[in-house]
Amino acid sequence: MSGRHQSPSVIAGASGFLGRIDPRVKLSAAAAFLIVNLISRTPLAQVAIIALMGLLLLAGRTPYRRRLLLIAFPSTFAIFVVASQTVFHGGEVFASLGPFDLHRDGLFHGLFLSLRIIAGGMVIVVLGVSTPLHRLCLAMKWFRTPDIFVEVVLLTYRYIFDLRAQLLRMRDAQRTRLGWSSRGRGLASSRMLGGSLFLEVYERGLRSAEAMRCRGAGPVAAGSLPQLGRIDRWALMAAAALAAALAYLSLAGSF
Amino acid sequence: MHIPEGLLPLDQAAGWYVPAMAFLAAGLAKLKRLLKERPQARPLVGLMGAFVFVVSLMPVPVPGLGTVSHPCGTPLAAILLGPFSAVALGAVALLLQALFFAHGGISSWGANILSMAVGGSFVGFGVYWGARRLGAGLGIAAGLGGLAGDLVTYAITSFQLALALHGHESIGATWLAAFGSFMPTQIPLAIAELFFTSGVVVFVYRRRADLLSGEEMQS
Amino acid sequence: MIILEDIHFSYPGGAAALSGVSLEVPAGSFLALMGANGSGKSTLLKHINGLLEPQAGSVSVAGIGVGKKTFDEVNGIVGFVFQDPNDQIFAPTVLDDICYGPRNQGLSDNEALRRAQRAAAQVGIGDLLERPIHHLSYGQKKRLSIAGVLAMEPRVLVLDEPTASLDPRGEETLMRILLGLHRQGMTVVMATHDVDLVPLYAETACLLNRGTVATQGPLREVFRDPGLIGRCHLRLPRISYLFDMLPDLDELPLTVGMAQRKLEELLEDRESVRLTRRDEENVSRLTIDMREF
Amino acid sequence: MIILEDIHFSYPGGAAALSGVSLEVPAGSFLALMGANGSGKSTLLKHINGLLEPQAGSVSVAGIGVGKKTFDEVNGIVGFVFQDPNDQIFAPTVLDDICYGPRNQGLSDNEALRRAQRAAAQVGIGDLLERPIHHLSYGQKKRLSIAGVLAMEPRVLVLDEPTASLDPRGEETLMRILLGLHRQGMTVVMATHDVDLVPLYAETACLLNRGTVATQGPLREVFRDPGLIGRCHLRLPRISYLFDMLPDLDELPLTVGMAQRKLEELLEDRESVRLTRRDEENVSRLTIDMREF
Ligand SMILES: Nc1ncnc2c1ncn2[C@@H]1O[C@H](COP(=O)(O)OP(=O)(O)OP(=O)(O)O)[C@@H](O)[C@H]1O
Ligand SMILES: Nc1ncnc2c1ncn2[C@@H]1O[C@H](COP(=O)(O)OP(=O)(O)OP(=O)(O)O)[C@@H](O)[C@H]1O
Ligand SMILES: [Mg+2]
Ligand SMILES: [Mg+2]
Repeated sequence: MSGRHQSPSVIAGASGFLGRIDPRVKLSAAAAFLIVNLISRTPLAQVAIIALMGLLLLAGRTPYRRRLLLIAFPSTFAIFVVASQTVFHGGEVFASLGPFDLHRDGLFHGLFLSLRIIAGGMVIVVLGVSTPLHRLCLAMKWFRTPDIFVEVVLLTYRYIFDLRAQLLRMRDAQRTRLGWSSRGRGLASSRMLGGSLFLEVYERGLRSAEAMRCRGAGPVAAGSLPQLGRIDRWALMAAAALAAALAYLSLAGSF
Repeated sequence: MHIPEGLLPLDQAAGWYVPAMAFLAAGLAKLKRLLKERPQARPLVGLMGAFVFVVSLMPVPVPGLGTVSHPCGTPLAAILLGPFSAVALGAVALLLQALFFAHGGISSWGANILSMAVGGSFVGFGVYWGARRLGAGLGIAAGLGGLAGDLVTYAITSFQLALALHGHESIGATWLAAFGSFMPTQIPLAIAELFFTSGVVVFVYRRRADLLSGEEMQS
Repeated sequence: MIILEDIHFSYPGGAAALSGVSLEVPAGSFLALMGANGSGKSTLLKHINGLLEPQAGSVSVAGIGVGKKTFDEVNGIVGFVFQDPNDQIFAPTVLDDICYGPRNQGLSDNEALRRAQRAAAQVGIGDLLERPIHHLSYGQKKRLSIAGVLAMEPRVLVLDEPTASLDPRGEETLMRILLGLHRQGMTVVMATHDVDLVPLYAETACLLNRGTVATQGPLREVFRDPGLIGRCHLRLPRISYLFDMLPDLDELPLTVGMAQRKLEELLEDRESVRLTRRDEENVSRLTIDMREF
Repeated sequence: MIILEDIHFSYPGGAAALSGVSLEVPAGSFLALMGANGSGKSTLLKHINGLLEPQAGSVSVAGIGVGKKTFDEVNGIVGFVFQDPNDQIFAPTVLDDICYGPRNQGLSDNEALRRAQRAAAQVGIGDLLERPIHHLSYGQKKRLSIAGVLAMEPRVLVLDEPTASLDPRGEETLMRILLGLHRQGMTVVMATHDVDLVPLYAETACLLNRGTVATQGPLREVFRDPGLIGRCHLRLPRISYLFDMLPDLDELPLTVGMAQRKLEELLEDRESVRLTRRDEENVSRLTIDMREF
């Protein structure tokens, strides 16, 4: 893993069709799909969710590679799950690999779980890509999430990018003075980096506290979402119907 | 490494949520009190949250492995900011990582809070505090805190994975297997966390002893 | 309107940052506060709105004694723009941030919104309202930080080195915004190092030197003593140095406009040199149009 | 010595920051890189020492191709001074910080110390070696950040807006340090907005406009096209605008020195105006002694 990550700021900007839907609707729909994903006993729901989310991602405007990168983590985990289930799950042995017996049930169960992981990951990716966090927070507030939590999330969000940029600048400064030219120096430099970052946090906190006092020191999580529009209601109904249908089909096991 | 969305069955996901939310509520109550007393400390809270987020994405060279990895950061945060605040901020960081990077998940959020935020913070801070009581130096105590917090995080994660994935095997055996299979990578990572945590705390102490001795930011 | 009387202030553990500063800023004036790095400019500005409280002496703004109790009242009158806009922006989007102050003043969401839109238009970021903060450039953040303060409708604007890190065009735009506000009656107090810029906009100036007032008054008078200015680690505007070689000059010009008039006088009876005083609309054959400059 | 060939670079997810920049900086020259906020100056500078890698094109320094593999080698040659010294200073004390680079170069403690003392003396902070860095003023931090780089004995110095937020005296001192190093043979590349300062020190200039080179070359030539400069959100030095009213001037002066010579020419046959060209030792009756200015 290298130090350079994709910048979250790139992902946070929303555009296109999904970006215009009310975040409350998207949050509810995402929750519904995540629950269906967890309770379904057949792979039908997962396959349907992956297909749907895939379509939504393709229709959106995030650059192509970024969309793929986002499901990299769930995908690696999915592979791990398939492998470990095949070995550990037990049941009928269909082959063996060195000291390990490979189990047929385990393989199927692992595949099923990995579908679930990818489907769940994609729901979250679609939600994250299409909704700026501050809008999501307004929706969370509407759903009666405690104010203090929303407040901390918003404040953290405000500073993540600044602090990350600062970290990268400071690390670049270390690199140009050869502070990362060997592993030992890198370790020593990383401590200076972490420490400097903490001191910066502290001092900037003091400076900003002054600035905040001048403007009243109230909560930043103010504001509210407008009423649902027509497109929002349609989207809500469509999502609800789809989730219900998937839940029914996958629970009834009639597939 | 956080547990991804979709891996835990619904009942287990919900089960992990219960204790996680209790700890989170305690941490939030702490922050709420801070903001009530000093409303202008809002930016500081946000910056600390961002600090936890950024530190857990910070590159740290791993001794022996020849790679660069990320520390959990929560033991460090707990030592610098106090364990309750570290839990709340860790939880926020986990949520944002899930939303931005699909790293972790929503239904697995509770489980991840419990392992990384709660386990890492409290065990890390506890070991640090205990070691200080026993007369260990600042660097050693902080390093041990980092090491313990890191290992505990993975022990809990392994247990959560074992519980979800054990199938026909016993939970204990799966847990050991999972924990054991993490070991070759996890031991060097924990050692990296040890050096990192110790180094940062000592560095902060050397540059601004007044900040570490000032108890105002501690738990 | 702003009256500082014999202010003393030391930071905890530090030497004195201000030792006996008295200053009077009449309503509607445009004051430049100048001085070397570390001379106490920022410290002085923070006394105007009560961010710091003097260890001796007193401050009053519009007749209100500045202190802990009157902090909110004073900050309704005085808008404070910090040097680094990143320190001053808290909310996740531009609109939220501009609304932050008005909301804390207890205004309704609608009224806050109306004011935010006006303030954003005033500083020229009316089209960025929905942007997340981290997508703004430095200059845009600077404007946002001013808009956030303007939306609170202050009568006094206090700015700490507002032009640092801006390019010439950005500097010019910002100064015109300030000049516009000043002409509408706003009192402007601005700390700065930029001696070439000050004579173009400010009416009065105050020079700080190690925590004391070296001199204050109308701009031309302040700039009359180059020795003093040098001791404050400042210098005259560059243009003044040009005319330094005319020893019998009674007053050195401080701006290009003044210098041009001087040059006209000197050359007036010369046949060989044709001077073109361009008309107001087309001041210069050099394309950036900065009137007095 | 520094050769950039057709560099293209975009930040992830952003628009192009550099689109096709070619630039050659001969060894021993003093180049000013100018351009508006966001025109790509910092991005370009970071290509010189490999902090950023071009998506197309190539960079070489002293014959070494800049890239991941040669990063350490190149950074032994190129000293990079960041705009904000706070980004660049980590160690608890001044001495520790200056020694950081030399130690990473693998030098012995003694040798690192020797170099640190020399570098500190060079920038005039030789008496602050034991200071904790959070007790330094901004100007002192700036000097420290340069000393930390000088101690690595680079052959090229790259600086990102080195004079921002310094007072005139500090600016002057810093620029003289750079000029001194330049005269000892160091190649200096400096990004800046300060158009009044550039003609006093730089020999060549490069103007960036939205990620492309608008023009480059010897300073006088670059400053010959006011239209272009305006489009880059810059302007000519203020002094030039004074002489703008003489329409038959073949070249506008860029510095006070040039303007004085011009004025002398204009006034040479006038009896009534006595000009004093002060001797080198006592250039000006205005006390700050800034030769050419
Ligand atoms: N928070 C602080 N703690 C201790 N000393 C301080 C603090 N802030 C400033 N000082 C000191 O007080 C003096 C005045 O500082 P101040 O920031 O007012 O200067 P300034 O004129 O604004 O300088 P600059 O042009 O660099 O912004 C300086 O000597 C400085 O070192
Ligand atoms: N880390 C980054 N991520 C994304 N975009 C960036 C980043 N840094 C700079 N940019 C963009 O790249 C362009 C060039 O930026 P750069 O910092 O090189 O400009 P600059 O000329 O140095 O400006 P300034 O005078 O403000 O320092 C700008 O449009 C800027 O918004
Ligand atoms: Mg200041
Ligand atoms: Mg730059």
